[in-house]
Amino acid sequence: MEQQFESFRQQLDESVVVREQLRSIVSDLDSAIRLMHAALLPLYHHSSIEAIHKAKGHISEFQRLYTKLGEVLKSCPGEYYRYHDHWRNQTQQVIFLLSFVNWLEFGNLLSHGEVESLLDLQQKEFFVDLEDYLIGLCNMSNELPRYVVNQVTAGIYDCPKRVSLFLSDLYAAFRILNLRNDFLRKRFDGIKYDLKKVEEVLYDVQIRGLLNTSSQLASTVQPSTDELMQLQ
Amino acid sequence: MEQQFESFRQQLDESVVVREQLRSIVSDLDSAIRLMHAALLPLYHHSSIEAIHKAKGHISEFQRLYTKLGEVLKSCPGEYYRYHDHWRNQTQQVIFLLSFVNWLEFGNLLSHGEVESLLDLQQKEFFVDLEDYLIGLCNMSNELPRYVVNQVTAGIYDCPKRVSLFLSDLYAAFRILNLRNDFLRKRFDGIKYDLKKVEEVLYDVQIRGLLNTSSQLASTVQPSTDELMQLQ
Amino acid sequence: MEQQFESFRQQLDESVVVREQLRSIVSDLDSAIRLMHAALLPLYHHSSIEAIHKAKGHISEFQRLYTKLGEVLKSCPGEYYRYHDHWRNQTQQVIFLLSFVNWLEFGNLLSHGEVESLLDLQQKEFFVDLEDYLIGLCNMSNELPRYVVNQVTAGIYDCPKRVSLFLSDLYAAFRILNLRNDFLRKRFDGIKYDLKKVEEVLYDVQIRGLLNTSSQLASTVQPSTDELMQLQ
Amino acid sequence: MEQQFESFRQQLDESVVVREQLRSIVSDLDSAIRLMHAALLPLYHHSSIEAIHKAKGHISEFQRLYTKLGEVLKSCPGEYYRYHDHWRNQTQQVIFLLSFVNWLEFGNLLSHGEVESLLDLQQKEFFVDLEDYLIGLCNMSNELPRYVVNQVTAGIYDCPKRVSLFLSDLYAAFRILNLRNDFLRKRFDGIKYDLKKVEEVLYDVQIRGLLNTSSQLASTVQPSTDELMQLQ
Amino acid sequence: MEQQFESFRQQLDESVVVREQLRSIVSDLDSAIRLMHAALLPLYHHSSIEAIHKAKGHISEFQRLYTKLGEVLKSCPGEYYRYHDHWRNQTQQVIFLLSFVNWLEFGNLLSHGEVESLLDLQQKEFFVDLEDYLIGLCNMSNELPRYVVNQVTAGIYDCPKRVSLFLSDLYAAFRILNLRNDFLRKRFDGIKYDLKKVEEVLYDVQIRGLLNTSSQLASTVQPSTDELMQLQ
Amino acid sequence: MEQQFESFRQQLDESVVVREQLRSIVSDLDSAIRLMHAALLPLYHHSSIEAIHKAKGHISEFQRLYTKLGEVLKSCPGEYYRYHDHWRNQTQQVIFLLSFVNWLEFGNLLSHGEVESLLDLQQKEFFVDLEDYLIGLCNMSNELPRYVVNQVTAGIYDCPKRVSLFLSDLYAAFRILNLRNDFLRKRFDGIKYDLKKVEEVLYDVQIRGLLNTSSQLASTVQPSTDELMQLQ
Amino acid sequence: MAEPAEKKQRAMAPDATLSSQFEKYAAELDATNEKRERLVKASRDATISSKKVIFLIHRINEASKQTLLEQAERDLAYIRSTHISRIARELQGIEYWKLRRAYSPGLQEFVEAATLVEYCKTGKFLTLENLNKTFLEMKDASATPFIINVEDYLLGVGDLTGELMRLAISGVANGQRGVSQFVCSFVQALYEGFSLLFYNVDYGKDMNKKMETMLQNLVKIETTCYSVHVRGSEYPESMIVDSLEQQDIVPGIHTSF
Amino acid sequence: MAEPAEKKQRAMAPDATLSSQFEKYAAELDATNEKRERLVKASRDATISSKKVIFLIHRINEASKQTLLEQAERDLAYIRSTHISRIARELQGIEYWKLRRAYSPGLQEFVEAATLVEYCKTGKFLTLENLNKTFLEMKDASATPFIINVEDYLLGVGDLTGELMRLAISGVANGQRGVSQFVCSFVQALYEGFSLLFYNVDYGKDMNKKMETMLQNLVKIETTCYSVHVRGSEYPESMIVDSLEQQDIVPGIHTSF
Ligand SMILES: [Mn+2]
Ligand SMILES: [Mn+2]
Repeated sequence: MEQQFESFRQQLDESVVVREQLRSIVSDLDSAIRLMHAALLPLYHHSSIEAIHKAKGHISEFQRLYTKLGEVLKSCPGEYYRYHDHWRNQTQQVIFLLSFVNWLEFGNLLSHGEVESLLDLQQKEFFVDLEDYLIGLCNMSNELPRYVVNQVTAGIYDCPKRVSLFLSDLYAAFRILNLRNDFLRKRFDGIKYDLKKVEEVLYDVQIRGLLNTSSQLASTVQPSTDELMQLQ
Repeated sequence: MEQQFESFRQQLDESVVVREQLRSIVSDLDSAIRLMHAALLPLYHHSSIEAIHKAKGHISEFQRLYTKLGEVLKSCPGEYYRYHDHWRNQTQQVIFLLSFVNWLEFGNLLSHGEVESLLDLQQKEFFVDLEDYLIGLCNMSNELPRYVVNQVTAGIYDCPKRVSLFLSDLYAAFRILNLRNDFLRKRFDGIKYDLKKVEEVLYDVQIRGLLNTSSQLASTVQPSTDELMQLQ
Repeated sequence: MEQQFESFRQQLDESVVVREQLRSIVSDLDSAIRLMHAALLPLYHHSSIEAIHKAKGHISEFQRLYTKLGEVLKSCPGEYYRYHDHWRNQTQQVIFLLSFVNWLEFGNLLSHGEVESLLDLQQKEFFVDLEDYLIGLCNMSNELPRYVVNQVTAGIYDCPKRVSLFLSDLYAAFRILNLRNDFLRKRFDGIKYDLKKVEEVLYDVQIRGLLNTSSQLASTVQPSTDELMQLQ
Repeated sequence: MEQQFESFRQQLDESVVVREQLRSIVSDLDSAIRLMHAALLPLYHHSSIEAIHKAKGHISEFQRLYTKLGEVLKSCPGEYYRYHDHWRNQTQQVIFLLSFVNWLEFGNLLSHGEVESLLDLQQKEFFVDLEDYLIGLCNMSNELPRYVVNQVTAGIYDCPKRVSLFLSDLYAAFRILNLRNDFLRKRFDGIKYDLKKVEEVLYDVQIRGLLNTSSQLASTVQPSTDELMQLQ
Repeated sequence: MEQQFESFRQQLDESVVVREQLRSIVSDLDSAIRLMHAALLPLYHHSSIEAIHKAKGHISEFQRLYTKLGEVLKSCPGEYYRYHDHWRNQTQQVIFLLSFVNWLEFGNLLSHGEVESLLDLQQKEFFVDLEDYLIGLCNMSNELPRYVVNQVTAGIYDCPKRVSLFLSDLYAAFRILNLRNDFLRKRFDGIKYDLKKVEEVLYDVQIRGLLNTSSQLASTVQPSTDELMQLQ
Repeated sequence: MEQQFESFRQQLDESVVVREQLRSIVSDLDSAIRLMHAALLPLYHHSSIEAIHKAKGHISEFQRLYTKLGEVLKSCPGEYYRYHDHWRNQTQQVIFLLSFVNWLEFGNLLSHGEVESLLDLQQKEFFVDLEDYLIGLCNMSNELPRYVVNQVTAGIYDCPKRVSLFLSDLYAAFRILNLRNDFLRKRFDGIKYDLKKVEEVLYDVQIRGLLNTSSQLASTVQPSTDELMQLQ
Repeated sequence: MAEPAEKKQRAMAPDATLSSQFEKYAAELDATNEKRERLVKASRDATISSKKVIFLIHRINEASKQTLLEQAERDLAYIRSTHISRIARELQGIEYWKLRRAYSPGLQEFVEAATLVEYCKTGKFLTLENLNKTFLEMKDASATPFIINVEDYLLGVGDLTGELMRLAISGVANGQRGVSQFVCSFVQALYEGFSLLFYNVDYGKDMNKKMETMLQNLVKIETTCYSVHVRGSEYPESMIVDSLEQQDIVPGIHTSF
Repeated sequence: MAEPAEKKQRAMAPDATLSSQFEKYAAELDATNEKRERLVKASRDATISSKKVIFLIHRINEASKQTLLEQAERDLAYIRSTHISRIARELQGIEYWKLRRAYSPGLQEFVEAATLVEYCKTGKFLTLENLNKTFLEMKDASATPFIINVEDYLLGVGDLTGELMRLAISGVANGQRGVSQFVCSFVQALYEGFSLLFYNVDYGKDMNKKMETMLQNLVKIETTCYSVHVRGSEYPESMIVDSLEQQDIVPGIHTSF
């Protein structure tokens, strides 16, 4: 009996080791997130291209850390959901950052598959849970009203229109999901408020006839394709 | 975007389907557990061999249901721990029943591997989580004091000695595990009380010099190897 | 819209009147229960026949009150379960008292039908809900360990044997029921603990060879048929 | 508005002053309670007479503090119940201590009036609320099982009998009260468990025929009347 | 012991009777409060004078019920605070309603004395506890942001100014009180949020230059003195 | 063992004395804070210079009380953090008041060192904990949206620009800190909401082209250097 | 207790007696439990389908209005004829109240969906009387006509305000600014009705909580109206009406606005 | 506020000033946080190792007693010289109290283990004074001798009663019936000490809860003693002593029993 329990002890201890490793990687992930987030701050006053450029510089760190997560999980195959809580919050923030930056560059939605590519998650040891991806999109939506308000203040008057189109597409897409009354449904309800706020700004801009005054400025913010090429 | 979300909806709906399937199988598992448990009741008054025999008849139902669980999980590889809560309690009770019946027959501990064999879990889609196995053993330990009290009442005086040896081995084995202060540690503390109760019965029997009076009776209860052969 | 709501109000007000009536009857029922319970207290020190006799004197009050409940419900046919919560607890206690007294007299279980006869519930306006009946039996089971302990203390050594047989029959009978994971299930689990406690007392008596010393005393406590005839 | 609130401020400040005074007295009361409680602890291992003697020495401190409480309340007549919460818990513990010590000495129940005399509460500014008195008795009841267990361990075998008689009288007396479904009702239900526990100890002693072995010892613990006279 | 407990029973029963009486009166008070509250609801869409008029019609019912409370308390002098919890919440709501209606009519704060006059509480058996009065004022403050929002929607643009002045006076007045860290303190913190919210509405109105467009409308809502005379 | 515990008690009692002293000083500190806070209230309607002037008059009281705190701590060197909880909240409020007043006067951030100078904390017995300083700054940030809203309502249209620049600098500065998932982190997240609110006000002002209409008014509120000279 | 002798005898073979007794009980309990399970299932199906109708309503825009409303009405009829009639067919006599907890959630959600559809179609409140008229041909197991009781109806209507709140806010989000004001008046009237309804009846925590939620929803709608109003007040009315043209999904807005 | 002019100027480039200021703050916070992390780690190591010592004690039987006690003492010395000295070396001055929360759990567990080992070896209570003597040569970062303060010591001793309870019960379980009575007297004395200690000091929830747990543990030990006593009381004493011979792990039982 002793021998058997000795082996049990080893197994239990191993899962403690896995958790320690995960905790340490996720703590680094936290730092990387903070840094990328900080890199995006200038977006709210001055030039956005530089901010986007700087922010994208942090993606490779994400790749490195998610690769490490994948390696840890390779040692315990099939146990992704056993340890899911360790990286759940951080992954949602990563989705937020990636999809926000992607929207700033290309004006479209970063798909679930593109997220996994960006994070170098082609191996099957690690992937992005679908609910985490969707919650990350809600986080991005919550950021957009503030972005729009600041852009208009800075005289970029075509921004509300673009954001409102994007958000109402996103809102319509979420409605397809038939979400039941849970956490995700509450987060999804928030998109409506974001859309409402953006619509109000759009209304302000429209009714004052400001929309056409800024086409020139706008182009400097939504960076041209050429510029973006260089970023990549 | 719509198309992508249409596929998300399918994925979310699929996990709802998996949960429905699991719930239905686990509900059958509940019934099978209840029946096997009921089959063991006569153990506490009359002949135990018949009870053991009858109880073992239910194991094939367990095999059938765990095979079904395995099949469901085959459709979502790597998600064992995503759905673990669905069968956790039931599995702990199954361990209790199997290890109790095994002890009644052979007087030794059913190992983790033997449990998986008994449940036909050789494939790797499904297995018995180690903590569930250990909690199942605690459940078995909790049942033994009652068993001993009733055996002695029925005049089987060598039973306390056998149980006390088994339980103190089990207790010693659990001490190897270095359990931290969690649920499992509390359950393990319970083994000590079981052992204490059994020791008290043993003491009663010893001090009254009853130990040697029952060797004959005892042999009828701890079934002989021959009888057991027939059971299998 | 006001008119609409006025009609809602009328419908709701009717049920308020019924509830007031029920509350008043059930409050009397509470008193009757308390009195019958108090009448049984001497059971734990001195003569039981007198206590049983006195306790049975309260049954007619139960009949009177249940008849009144039936009359109130006659005014709202089919709505027994709408108001069930009003008398649920009390009925469970009534079952406890009746089945306990019956067991003391006859040593067997008072059936569901017999309870309804005893309470004069032949009409169909009022009846005893089956789950309430079963919970009442659980309450009775919970009382038995204390009763056994006190009887043995008073030197009635055959009591544990009788109670242990009765309780293990009751436990086996409950096992026939397909209890789901609900309140009744939990209460039923309690019977197991009662049985365990009684088995321990039986063990104490058995191991000390006390069982045969008290046959004479016992007969004075389990009242003879003649005595019981006089009670009725 | 300012003027009015200025007067409010004065009123509130006055009640703050009263509360401060009460808090300070009640904090001393707390210390006195803890000391008297600590003085009773040796009861659970060695001689009880000395412990009782030492414990009674703290009663005069209670008198002093309740007199101070009375004086504070004299300054705000009719507001006893406004500030009741300040001393409620403490008074219940005081009742517990006084009635416990009284029972140890004389084996009977300290009446509500006797409590007030012991605390020098003849004036009408301050009194012991009836519910507090009754809850204090429940607290005493809760202590008795532990007392009985330790007395039996110390070889005082007649203790369980005396306590079981006292507790069943107390239980019957509480049954007279028309307790509604409130806090007191719950506490009263606790007496039943205490009684049950003590009856089990009595059972243990009785079934082993220990009761007659200790008449000599017992008399030394339930102090003789002569000794008690000296204590007063 | 029985005799003593019989007398306890009488005392407890008496207080139960008092409580029953209080409960019945307070339940009527609850209905009166709900009716007066409902009468004020039209305030949030159409004409306020009619709503105020209708609401004031319920005050006489309050007087009747507080007189009844006073009579019950006359039978147990000095026990106002023993039963305080029975009417505490309701009285706070009454204060809220009275002070709100008063502010709607006259734009000033209803004093503690005026409340007692309005409720016919000149006798000294019953009074309004000061803390209850203050909490009632907090409740009124909590209602004002909603009122202001609806008034502005209805085109009454001078309302936020008036409310913001009133609330900042009230806030300053509360600051005079020496509130300790208790419930009242928390409620008072709420006034700050109400004020902030009202200031934001005032800001919205001001920044759009709406303040001067509504002087005409406003006069119809803050009813003229003549109209109010007729109401009384 | 008694002797041992007596020595423990002496050690513990010493700290009780220190705590009593601290409690008394901190209670005075509370009053001083309330007074200074009250002095700032007029800021939200009328002239700010006078309010600032009056508020600054309370700083000397802070100095006096912090000196007393320092003296108490001189008696237990190295134990600043043992008693930290006593003054923590109050110090955070003091920081809030000082840094708010400083920002009103000079438009910049009061540094940690400057706070300590202002409170006369050059000795090393007492200092301002860095986290308390930072939380105090968060408190100041939380106050700014309300201030901005009221300033704009009063026609000071350049205020939002100044505050938004200040807050986004503060926000960026806080981002430099490596905040873990603790209380300070949550408070810091609050700054983001404050900034967002201020940005919305700035947006309102900007889109209406109000910014240039108020330069004249603004100068009267942000007091000129000359005026400030006189204040000191 | 009339025949103690017979009982005494029975006590000799208690096992058999007890077993046959409890087998009867087991049969009764099983029958009820199975019925309860079927009701829970039907109720859950009704809930899911009703929720889908509600989602459908939230997906309505000017172009799709006619089609989607017709679709919603067809869906409601389908829920009635399948899930709810399954519920009705299980019940008879006392079971209507005994098993209410099993099927009530589905009915409440159906009430929520049906009143929402009626409101979007006509701008009116679907009364309980009219709702129950749609069940006229539905019979329970004892051929008694099936009805929805007032409690379930009111609980469903309580939830309706949540959906109306979503409608009001997304109306603004989609530029249909009149919707919110129209919905606001309706919800204010509903709230007033509920307030007076329960003035002397304490329906316990459930209803109190629902009233609180209703008030929260109402305040959200009022705040939305406020922000629409304040924002619109800066500009000449003509300009606003312009920007609102033909964007409403709720009929009768222009008249009420 | 003496130099407003200078400040006014600084306000022109607030970014730079703020950044440099906050970089200083960040450095200070980071230093503290890193130190705190290291302390938490050292404390956790001390906890785990101390728990292992406690497990070791519970594994003692007659045969292994001498060896395992020696092993336990070596382990304690090792914990002192590695984990606890790591804690000591991090601290100086006010940090002892500032960072107490980070390292206190480890010290408490160490106190628990050390007092348990002493009790098993000598049957005596390891006093704080004697415990701190073992730290005489350990210095903190400012070369002041390191000590365990009375609060941490008492909290550790509070937990000791839990281990003693386990010892008493498993003593009975293993047939060493005298252990429980001996332990019982000791825990009764401990509880009395704690009672008097806190009679006029309110140490808040923590201590109150610990006192409650202590009482629960004590009652469990008393109940164990009771059942041993009652069970033993039926037989002649000689018979019992016989069955108990040489089974004790705690010294001095025979004299006290
Ligand atoms: Mn809904
Ligand atoms: Mn421990």
